[in-house]
Amino acid sequence: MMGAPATATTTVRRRWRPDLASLAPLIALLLLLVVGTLVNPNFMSVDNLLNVVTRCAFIALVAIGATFVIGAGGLDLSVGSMTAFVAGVMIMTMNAGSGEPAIGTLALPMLVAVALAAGCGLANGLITTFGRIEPFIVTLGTMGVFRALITYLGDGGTISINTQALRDFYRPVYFGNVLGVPVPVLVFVIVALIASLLMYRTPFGRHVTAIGSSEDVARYSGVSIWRVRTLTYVIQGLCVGIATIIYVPRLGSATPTTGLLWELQAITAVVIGGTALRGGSARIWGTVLGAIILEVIGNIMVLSTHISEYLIGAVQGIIIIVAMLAQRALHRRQT
Amino acid sequence: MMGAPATATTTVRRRWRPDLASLAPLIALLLLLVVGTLVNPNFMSVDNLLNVVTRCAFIALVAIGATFVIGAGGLDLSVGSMTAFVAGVMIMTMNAGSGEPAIGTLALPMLVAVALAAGCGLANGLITTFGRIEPFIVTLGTMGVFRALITYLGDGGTISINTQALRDFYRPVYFGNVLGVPVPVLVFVIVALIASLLMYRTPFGRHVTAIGSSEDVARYSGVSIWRVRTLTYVIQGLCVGIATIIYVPRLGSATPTTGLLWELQAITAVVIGGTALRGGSARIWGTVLGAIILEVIGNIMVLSTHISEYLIGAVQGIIIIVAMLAQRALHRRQT
Amino acid sequence: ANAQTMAVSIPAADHGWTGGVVYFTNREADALRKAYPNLKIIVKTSPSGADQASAIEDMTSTQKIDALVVLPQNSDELTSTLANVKKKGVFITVVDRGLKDTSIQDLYVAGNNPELGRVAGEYFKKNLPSGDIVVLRGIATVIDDQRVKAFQEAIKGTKIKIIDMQYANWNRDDGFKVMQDFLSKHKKIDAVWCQDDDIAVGVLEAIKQANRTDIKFVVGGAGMKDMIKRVADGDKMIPVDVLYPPGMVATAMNITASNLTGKLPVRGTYILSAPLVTKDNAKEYYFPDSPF
Amino acid sequence: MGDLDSPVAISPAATAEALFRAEGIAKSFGPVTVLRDIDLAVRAGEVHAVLGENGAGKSTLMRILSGHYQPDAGAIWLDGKPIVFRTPVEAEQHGVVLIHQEILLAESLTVAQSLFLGREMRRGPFVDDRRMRGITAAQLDELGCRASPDARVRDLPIADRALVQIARALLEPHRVVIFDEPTAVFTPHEAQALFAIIAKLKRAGTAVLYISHRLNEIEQIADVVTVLRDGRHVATRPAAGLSQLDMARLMVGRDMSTLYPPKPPLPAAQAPHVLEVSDIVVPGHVEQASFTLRQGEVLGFAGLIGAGRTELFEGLLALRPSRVGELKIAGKRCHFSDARDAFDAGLAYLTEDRKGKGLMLNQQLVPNLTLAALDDFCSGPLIDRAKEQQGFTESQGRFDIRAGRRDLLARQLSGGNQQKLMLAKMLLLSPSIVVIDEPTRGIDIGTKSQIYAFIAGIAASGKACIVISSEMQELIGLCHRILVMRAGRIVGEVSGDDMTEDRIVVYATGAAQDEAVQ
Ligand SMILES: Nc1ncnc2c1ncn2[C@@H]1O[C@H](COP(=O)(O)OP(=O)(O)OP(=O)(O)O)[C@@H](O)[C@H]1O
Ligand SMILES: Nc1ncnc2c1ncn2[C@@H]1O[C@H](COP(=O)(O)OP(=O)(O)OP(=O)(O)O)[C@@H](O)[C@H]1O
Ligand SMILES: [Mg+2]
Ligand SMILES: [Mg+2]
Repeated sequence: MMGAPATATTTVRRRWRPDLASLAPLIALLLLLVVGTLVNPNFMSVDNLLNVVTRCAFIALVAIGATFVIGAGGLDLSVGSMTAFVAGVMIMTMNAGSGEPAIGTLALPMLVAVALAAGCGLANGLITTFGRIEPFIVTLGTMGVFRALITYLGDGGTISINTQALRDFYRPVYFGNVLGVPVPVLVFVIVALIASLLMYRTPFGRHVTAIGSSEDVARYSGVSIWRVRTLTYVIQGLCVGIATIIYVPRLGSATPTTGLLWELQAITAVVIGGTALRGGSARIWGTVLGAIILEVIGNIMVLSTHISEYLIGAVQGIIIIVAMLAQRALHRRQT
Repeated sequence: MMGAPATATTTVRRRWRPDLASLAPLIALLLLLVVGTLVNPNFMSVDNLLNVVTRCAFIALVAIGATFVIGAGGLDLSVGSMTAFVAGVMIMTMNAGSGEPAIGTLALPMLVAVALAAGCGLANGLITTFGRIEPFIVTLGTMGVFRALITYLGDGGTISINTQALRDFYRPVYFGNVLGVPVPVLVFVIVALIASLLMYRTPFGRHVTAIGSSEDVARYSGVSIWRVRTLTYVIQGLCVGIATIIYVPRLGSATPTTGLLWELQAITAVVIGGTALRGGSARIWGTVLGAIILEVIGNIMVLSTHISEYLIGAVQGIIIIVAMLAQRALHRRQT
Repeated sequence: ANAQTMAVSIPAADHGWTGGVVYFTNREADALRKAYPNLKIIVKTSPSGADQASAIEDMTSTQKIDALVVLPQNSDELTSTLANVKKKGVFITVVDRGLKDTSIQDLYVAGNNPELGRVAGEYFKKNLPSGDIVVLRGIATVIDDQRVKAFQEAIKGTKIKIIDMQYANWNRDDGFKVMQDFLSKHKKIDAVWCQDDDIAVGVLEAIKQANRTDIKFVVGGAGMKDMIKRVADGDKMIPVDVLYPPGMVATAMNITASNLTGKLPVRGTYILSAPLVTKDNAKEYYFPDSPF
Repeated sequence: MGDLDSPVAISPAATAEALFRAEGIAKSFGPVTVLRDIDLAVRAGEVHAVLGENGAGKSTLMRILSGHYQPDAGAIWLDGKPIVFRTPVEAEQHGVVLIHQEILLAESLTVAQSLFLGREMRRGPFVDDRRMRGITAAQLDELGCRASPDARVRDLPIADRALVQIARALLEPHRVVIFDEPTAVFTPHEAQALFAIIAKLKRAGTAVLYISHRLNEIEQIADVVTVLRDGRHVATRPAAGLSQLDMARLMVGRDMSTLYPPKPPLPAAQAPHVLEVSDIVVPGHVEQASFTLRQGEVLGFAGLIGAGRTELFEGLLALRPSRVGELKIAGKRCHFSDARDAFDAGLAYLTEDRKGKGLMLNQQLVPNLTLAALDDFCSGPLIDRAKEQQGFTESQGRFDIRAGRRDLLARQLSGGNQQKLMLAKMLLLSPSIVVIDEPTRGIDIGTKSQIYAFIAGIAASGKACIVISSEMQELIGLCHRILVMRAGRIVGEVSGDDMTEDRIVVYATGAAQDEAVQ
């Protein structure tokens, strides 16, 4: 209908340029792998690498949820305590069951874990959206609440799976593998796949980054802010629930220290993965890489032989900063 | 072309409405004072109240610095570890001196503390601005570094002031008072006064909130972003230095757990005080009130008799959320 | 008889052992309230040294306290605070972590951290003629430091070599993680000393996963019921445990209460030993109801 | 008018005495060339207008002249001496200042603080707030702006923000002042105040570069006109003797007949009401407004800044707190609790604040376009990306959105193209009632007539349209009926022959009849 729609520009198919920002964490990871190999030849052994990726499953799962929350401009500090609380309740449900362990024995506790975690997330979401309080404060508050509840439930001590049979039955959920791929790895890859489908291919995912980049614009475009924001917290809860399900079989117990500082690690994984803390972008796979990077750094620290155990924290801190500087530098060079 | 630009309207300035948000933390504090009195009549005793405001001095001081950093859109997670590190070095300097304690014996360590803390802040600032990395990552890194350094310096143990004479000589800096006002209270009030002068009455303060609100606008307006931002971290360092000077005489030692989670408390104080985490506003007095609020909540927890030890964290978390909800509700009613 | 008040200040339940401390404190408080109707008992937990100093200030400034039982987060940090309380004439019982200035404490119930390290070291000395061992430390604190130093002292001059040492923060998850990495790093480990039973839980799980047979035994510490049970059951991997009972706080409260009510005037120092729990004596130390 | 088509340089003498001159300026962003070989010279005391279609490169050129961008080629002279501005601050130090097309203010600062940001007045080490506030008040008075110096920028309406931005630039005397579409958000009232100021600048010997899509303004104030097309210099002419139609022809490169399409036939008096609003109250902004809209009608809303037109409709769509007495759409009672409810009922509202409420500036064009109507681009639960791309191609053609590349961010579009993108985004909802707030803000004259035709088309197809505009000619040319608001009330209605600027101004200002007609 309109005069001369600049045909020239539309016909020139734009070259597909890889999103360099999303490659950055990959580059950082590769650098770390090189460093690891230099530090200790055992680093590259299959066993060690499998240990590391299996271990990072919890933080990866929690951080995938955090990517939704942070992408929408929110924050959730309660995830670590939530894990502990959910793990405690899950084990208690398990212990309440009786008889020979069977799939059914596990199904209910697992369901309870996921539902409870989703409920905790819902609470975070509703308080944040309807109370209009900074999510920092809300989730700091619920962090205290969840942590206190697990301490209370366990009388300040440990809540453990009470029969060895049940423990052995549940064990493969952390220690087992499918065609050589450890179960936790399988789980977080599947969750990341679903999450990226949700984030990049559904209206909901669009709305998440929309409210993260401008709440006003989203509101004027008919996006229901409270619904989307609350859902991000529910998704965070679901991810915590799944993380808990694969956490419990590892040591068979929940303690007041379970999940301590996971919130910090999850946020770090998200940020290393390239998602901005101020919201508006969300990189699911970057987050997964971020979680792996964190775990690899920890692993390198233990495998290295020359660092005083007192200074490990310092070296770890410096490596994180240097890795970020390096990926920033590479990134700037290429654009 | 058009007649008479209605001259009448040009002189009628729109009403300027006072900033109710700044009253909100005060309201929350008053509510808490009522709760405290109900919980335990001794709460309102002069001794108890003096204890509480004296104690909140550390977090108040650190949080005043954090108000600058957050106001400019930054974040500093390293303050707690920085306190530990600075306290350790300060005590070692003190112990290195010899002879009868005199004013001079303290002057050098104090100077060292302030200079070292400012230097740590400078490092945070320069890495953030020149490295262009999220401050979350930078200060998470330096948090690990400072914490490791204090562990290293103390060989994993405690660094204590080594003579009783020195301890006694230094004691009044925390336990003393001037005309009935405890020294720490005096210090944080003076620092808050200076900070609010700096924030509200100097071009620098203007620039802090300007870059927090929009870095681009500030840049176009000729504000040197890196200089202002780096300075906010230096100010944060100075505040940590001063907090350390009054912290050391209280417990007389520095340990690897000194200042643990202070960053979280400082940020919480800032947010409760009404400064938005995304930057662009800065309420020094709100922050001070926020720090007092946090300490009062802790105090009420200790004075209350009916709460299970295990649930204190939960009650504390709920109180923070409810206090925020209450001040938000009051605030909305009035506008 | 006039009512008296005893305040108890202990660390918050932030890991297994402190959880046990809180449990035993509450249990003892209930028992004492029954035994001495005129005795008022206040229990407060604190998450850090500074908080503990604050809590003690708060308790003593808002009410009259006759006795204070305190298990310090860090004794150095509490010295001046307790000196102040002492000036008010309060009877002070310090548990586990003694003050440098011993004139402040009326009663000291010592758990003796170096002893825990020494006893473990002696066991290694006796049962491992030579070999490579790894050590998993707790959280960087004085307690941890004392234990490790004493352990090193005890194995001095033997052919036992500590080939690696890392912090595992007195918790299971870190124990598991660090041990997994130790196993990747060292092809041969003869034994593990991990100072704490929580860490031991993680260590055992990591060894089980790796199917390694070179590790002859793991020695923890503290006396967690699960571990005591394994010792009693004759588990090869956990031949012994070094007791460091969180219940020591109950002992201290009990003696202090007797003292207050005039039944048993006592001052001085009680040193609880850190006995080695073996298959033979494990039954004595097994409390299935404890959360720890 | 054949001579109009060849670029004719101003005489050499004129170039020699130019105060500020640019030669051979070129600029590309990646593969997209935005400016090629542009020459421009402006003399002291001259108002030099720069015209061109949306995306022609006007703003880019001005940013180069004021140190925001560095040119790829070419040079700049000030006072006959070559000069390079590495930053905007450097340009300002040399007396060259740009007032941006987009509002660039820190939202959390107050008006006075914004005016003096980066050049605060001091007394000793402290800022001298009282003095700055006084100067701010005086400066705003001169511009006819009623905002308080202590008000936060975030609480100001767009027009006031634009005025604050101008006030900031004019705080210190400059040698060259560049206005990039300053009047886009103004009513004639503010515009006149601005022209008075420009006249004053002229008298003081300041060189003024002026960009606008309102050609009547150019006629009124410009001395010289330069036209750009697709990043090329097309012509430079003395303004005298250049009619609006001439200018339009130079810009678009073809003949422009009329701006306004014929009005669609007046809806019959018995045409059904599609929208009935009674007693809507938006606290602080609108008191008890009621109005109706018929099928096939184009209804205008006029008023001064702050009259509450925007707030009225934001309140109606529950975008801000409001109480609606009764709301009927197509005769059915409705209640909206958010914008989505309104969209579902067939009512769409296009905001006036494209930067704050219209577009996600840091996201790409396609997600921006489809945000409101995302469900239409799904197959099953998933977004169909091919469909989205196709939708974009269609909208791009329909609204002539000129983007060099598809993967640009919204903020990299020219101002007018951003406006078109926003229009396209809301019309993807296929609403039956469209409310457009400032529909042609920053739109070039060619596209403007297309948008007008569009609005007329909406009405003719049995839908209905409400237009809020500060350009009275636009309302008069387009609407069947105009409601005038003042201070939160609907104070008058004009239609038919009554629709004149004078009548509207009388209602809008509340001025006495004789005063307005003089
Ligand atoms: N940073 C950028 N990256 C890529 N392209 C850009 C960038 N900035 C501007 N452009 C492109 O340059 C062209 C010219 O833009 P400019 O803003 O100068 O137009 P304009 O003449 O001011 O238009 P309008 O009248 O709509 O304001 C547009 O096509 C725009 O998309
Ligand atoms: N009484 C008042 N006190 C303070 N501010 C007011 C008052 N009345 C109006 N305002 C300001 O005016 C703004 C409303 O003006 P706005 O320009 O959005 O209305 P409008 O009629 O849509 O005008 P336009 O569309 O021309 O901008 C409000 O956002 C508010 O900040
Ligand atoms: Mg433009
Ligand atoms: Mg408007």
